[in-house]
Amino acid sequence: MRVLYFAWIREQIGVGEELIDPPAGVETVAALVEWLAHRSPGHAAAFSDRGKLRAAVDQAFVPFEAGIAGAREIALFPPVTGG
Amino acid sequence: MRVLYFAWIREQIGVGEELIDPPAGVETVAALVEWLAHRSPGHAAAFSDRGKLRAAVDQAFVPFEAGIAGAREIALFPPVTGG
Amino acid sequence: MIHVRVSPVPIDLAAEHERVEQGGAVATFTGVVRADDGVEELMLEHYPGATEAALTRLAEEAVARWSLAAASIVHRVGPMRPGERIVFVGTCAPHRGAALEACAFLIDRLKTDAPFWKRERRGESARWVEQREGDTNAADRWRRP
Amino acid sequence: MIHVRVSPVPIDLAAEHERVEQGGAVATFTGVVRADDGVEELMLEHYPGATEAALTRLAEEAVARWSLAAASIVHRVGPMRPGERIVFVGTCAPHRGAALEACAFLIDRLKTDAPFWKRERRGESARWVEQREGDTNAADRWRRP
Repeated sequence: MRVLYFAWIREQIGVGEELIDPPAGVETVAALVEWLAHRSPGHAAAFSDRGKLRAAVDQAFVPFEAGIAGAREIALFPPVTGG
Repeated sequence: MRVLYFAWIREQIGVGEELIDPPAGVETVAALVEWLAHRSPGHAAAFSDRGKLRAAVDQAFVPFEAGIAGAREIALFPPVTGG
Repeated sequence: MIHVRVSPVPIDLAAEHERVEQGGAVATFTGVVRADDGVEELMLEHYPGATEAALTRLAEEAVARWSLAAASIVHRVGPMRPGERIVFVGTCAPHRGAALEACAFLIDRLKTDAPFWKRERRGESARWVEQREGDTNAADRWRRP
Repeated sequence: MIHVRVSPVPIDLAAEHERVEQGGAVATFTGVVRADDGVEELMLEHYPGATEAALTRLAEEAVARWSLAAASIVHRVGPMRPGERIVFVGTCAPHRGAALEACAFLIDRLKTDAPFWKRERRGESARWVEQREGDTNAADRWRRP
């Protein structure tokens, strides 16, 4: 599955996109973030404050308890600031 | 004093402006309208429904009980429909 | 910045927008002669002098109430055709809430506080437009404390 | 008529206004980069695909809720300077209440529902703009029954 990062989440991780293959136990956005946080110090720093993290599954905003089974694209980003 | 008419009030009276010299007893807009209504059948028709008549004294909208002492310009017109 | 104009000249939207555009939030309202009800010509009559004074008072009230950077009201008078612009209201403020509210205030109050009258012509018949009750209600909501 | 565009090209106000101007009432909101707080450059990042989908959903919701004749959202992305337009929202309806409310709805909800992120640069220092609590409150008022 593809995971996308935006804004300062992207900057702290150092890449905008990764192809990942999370293990079977990782079934929600929350669990995925937990798992991704161990990939590098940059990931850990980016995800250190979950209150400043938002998620989309297949381009739709979702809460952290949302499932990720069958998802093709997951995005992680800070609260949006457009307009 | 100058009296101005607008929209269908002007059309029914046939002129947009008159110079008038109301007698001493005519002290309010209401009394002025009453007095003007006797000037011609056009005036009477224009003022037949006071509910559809509005007034301004020296360019400021006023209620019918407003005084006209010292006024230079009185306007009579239907409810406004701009915008 | 306050700008008020009553004129028979067609309204240049881009020029009017730029006049109020001072950074932050810009809200506008534009009234356009409708073509869907058979009206062939709309005639706007006004009370010269009193109209400009009323519009200026409204713009001043909006600038004070919402701390606007700019407020502009442009109203066309004379004959116009379907598709032509009758009125433009533009407001500018640092944040959007103020600009949007002040814009609604100006067009709502203009409808009841400024001496304009509309006459519609369809073929050979002309009629003066009557004030809508909804207009006085919309204007009144800005008078509540 | 629904129109949505996300683009690095400067926003042509007159062209965007004409696109929504279908008679009756037109309301617009334009966000402009402010020059009063020392920002020299604003960079807008977005989530391609998801952004357009979110804006289209918002426009569709507005058209259905207020029976609009037209709704348009144009959002700029990439770097821009003070005085440049970031976003344009335009609505058109037979009567002004619908156009004004739908315009406020679209800009309020865009602020919380569309994946854009702003980074400000002042001299050598850049910082990501944080979401304002007022923005989530403004968006929430449209969710009340």
